[in-house]
Amino acid sequence: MLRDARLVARKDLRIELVSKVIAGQIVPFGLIVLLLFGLAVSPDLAVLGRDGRSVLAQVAPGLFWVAVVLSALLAVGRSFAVEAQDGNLDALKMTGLDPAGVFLGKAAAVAVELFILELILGIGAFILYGTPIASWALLAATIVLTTAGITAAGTVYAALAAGLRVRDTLVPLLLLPVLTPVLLGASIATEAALFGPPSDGWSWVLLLGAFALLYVGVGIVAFGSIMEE
Amino acid sequence: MGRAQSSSEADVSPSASASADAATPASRAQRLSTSSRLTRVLGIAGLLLLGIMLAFGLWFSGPEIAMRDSVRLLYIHVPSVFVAYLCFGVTFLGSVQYLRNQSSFWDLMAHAAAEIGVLFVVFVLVTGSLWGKPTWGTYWQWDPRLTSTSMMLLMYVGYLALRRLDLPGEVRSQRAAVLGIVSILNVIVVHYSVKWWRSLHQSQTFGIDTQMDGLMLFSFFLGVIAFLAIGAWLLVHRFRVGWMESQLDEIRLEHALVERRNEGRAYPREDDLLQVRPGES
Amino acid sequence: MHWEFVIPGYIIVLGGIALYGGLLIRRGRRLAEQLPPERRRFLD
Amino acid sequence: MSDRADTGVPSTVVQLDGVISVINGFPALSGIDLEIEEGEIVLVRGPNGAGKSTLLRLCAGLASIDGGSGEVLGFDLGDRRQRRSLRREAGLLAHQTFLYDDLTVDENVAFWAAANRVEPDTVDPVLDRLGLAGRLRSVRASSLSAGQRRRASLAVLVCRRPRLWLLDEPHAGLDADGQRVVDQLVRHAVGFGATVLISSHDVDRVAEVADRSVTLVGGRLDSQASASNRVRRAS
Repeated sequence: MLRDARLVARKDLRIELVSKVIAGQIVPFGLIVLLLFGLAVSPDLAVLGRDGRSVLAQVAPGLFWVAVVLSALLAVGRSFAVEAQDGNLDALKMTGLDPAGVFLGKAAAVAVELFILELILGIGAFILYGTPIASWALLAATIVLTTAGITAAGTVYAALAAGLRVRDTLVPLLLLPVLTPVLLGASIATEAALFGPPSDGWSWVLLLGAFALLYVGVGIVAFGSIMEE
Repeated sequence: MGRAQSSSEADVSPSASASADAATPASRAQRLSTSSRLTRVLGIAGLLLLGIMLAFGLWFSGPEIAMRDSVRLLYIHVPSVFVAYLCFGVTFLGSVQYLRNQSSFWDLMAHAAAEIGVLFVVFVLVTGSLWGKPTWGTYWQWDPRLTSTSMMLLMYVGYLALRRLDLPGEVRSQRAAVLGIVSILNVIVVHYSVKWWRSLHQSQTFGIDTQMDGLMLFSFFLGVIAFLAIGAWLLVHRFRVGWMESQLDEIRLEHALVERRNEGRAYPREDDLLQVRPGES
Repeated sequence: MHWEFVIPGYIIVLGGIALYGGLLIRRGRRLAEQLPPERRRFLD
Repeated sequence: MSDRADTGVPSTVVQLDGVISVINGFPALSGIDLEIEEGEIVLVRGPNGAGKSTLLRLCAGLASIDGGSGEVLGFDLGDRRQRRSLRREAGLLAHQTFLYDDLTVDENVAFWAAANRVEPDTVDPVLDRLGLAGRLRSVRASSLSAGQRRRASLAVLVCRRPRLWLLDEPHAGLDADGQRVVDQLVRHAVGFGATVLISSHDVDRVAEVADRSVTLVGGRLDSQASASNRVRRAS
């Protein structure tokens, strides 16, 4: 399973390195979303409020994660668009690859891409919204587990819509409501990581971890019956 | 298909077998719809119960002390919640059964239940926010139940969207079954996370000390029974509609098959280069 | 008090059920007409 | 399989009885009875849309079976699990070439070889044999010609050494040299005990390699044209 996962992940990352769709299109998209949020909320709110933080900085965690989720939609879509070309989905079915391995591999490749995207968007949010950072450990844990949750759930739902003509519109409808707990947990934990106290965030990190675990499990168990028919 | 057909007969209308040979005009008319003796009894019972429930809920029972007359909304709100959850439960069960033995009976049942469930969740949300306006002063509160219920609605709207797609039947049923199972997990996770979220943000709870007297409780009870009867009636009919659609698909396929087999006669055999044996078989 | 919320609520819910049920029955009748009698065996 | 081969009695590789296969509501196969024995090379003929590609996909375990019964390589087509196992043992050369456009020939072949658990050192000779040596190997799939894509796809198929070869128009898009290579590979494969099913419009060409031909019309076998229609092996 892990061998297959490594094989698929390496293949997907190699494709990304060559085609640069994530780097060249999806990362800029995320940055545009961040900018637009700032504009829509009004940049004037960047002035400091009573408690020493600007309104923009206060809403920054939520806006950041919404931008990440929107970009992630595109990233998982891309991950399956690659398989849709030239009948590769059929070819994958004809190999001896373990479906669970294919799931883990594709999810891992998307996760790596999302980490890079989050790094860039994070720097963007830091500059645009002017946020402090209180706890690096909490921030790192939040980012890792949130990314795992988003990619695992995203890969499951993108697989459900794989090979359909309406794929691009169906995945957001199916996936976004599901990501509610992730968005909540990530926003609150990030807020705690930025403004403190970190103790408020750790319990949400647990939720993020549980969600990621749940969807990794769902993917491993169900990927076969989703993809094979 | 054959297996599922027989099970659907057994499960849906066990009591209606007596009317099999009746060829009276009345039974002929009733055979042209989705109703049967079972659903007729169920439907009349549901309507009667609903009538009694309306009389008690809107007339005989009095206003509640804190909520005043808006308590009457709860007599239809809570039963709708029951029906919706039961329906999604049926969808879950049907999905599991489909994955286990490819039963198209359960596949159709899961679909039917999800549609009824969505209808009743809409009722839950409408009555919930109509109740919220006089109680909280606003139609929409970021109340955990309201928030997670609306997410649940969206999830099952997505499920129905997947079901509506024009896909090879087996693929669609398979994927819908996986989604039907996963959706229940989502409902649970979303529900608890939203609840936790609100409990952290503000300590204020929206529960109100209710003091329901006997008549109120009775109206409430009637509402639950009536809605369950009506929900079951809708479910059976929706299932039969889906079942007839699948039957029509089968007939269409049979026609297509005949047409397909006749294709050969329509085309001249120009590429028979190797050998042709004349004569009809 | 609050009848202005109660009445619309009941109308929407009961009306919704009636509307959906009505459409369902109509859809069922149409389908039943297209289906040959031996295919409608679930009613027997 | 080796047990059965040792007895010397040809065993049945493909056994279809009244198979119906529905693709998007259309009965692409409308009742096929077909029996193919181990080591046979069978040509599938028929006009466009007769169901040739679907027949090959069915034998590969990719198309659903919606009527009748079928067994391929001993796997029951009606059973999901067995159909999955069949996919691993059959090899399909389809109109689609199963290549990732952004990867080079080398990377594509290496990925599919690893995915099919093929020893990496068996890949090079095959690529040489199919004329994909040298500079071509580091060219991205998107800039290959149709014929070169076909060769790359064929290379993956050859590496897999499937027991059942399903070739959908294998000669289409190939130059004379490529077509000759295909014919040689087919004979070679049969020499190793494989069974081959070829669909083609190039009847003259395939008739040279094929043991017999069957004709598909309207999603089933045309009994008049294909009843035990044995063609003498030209080699």
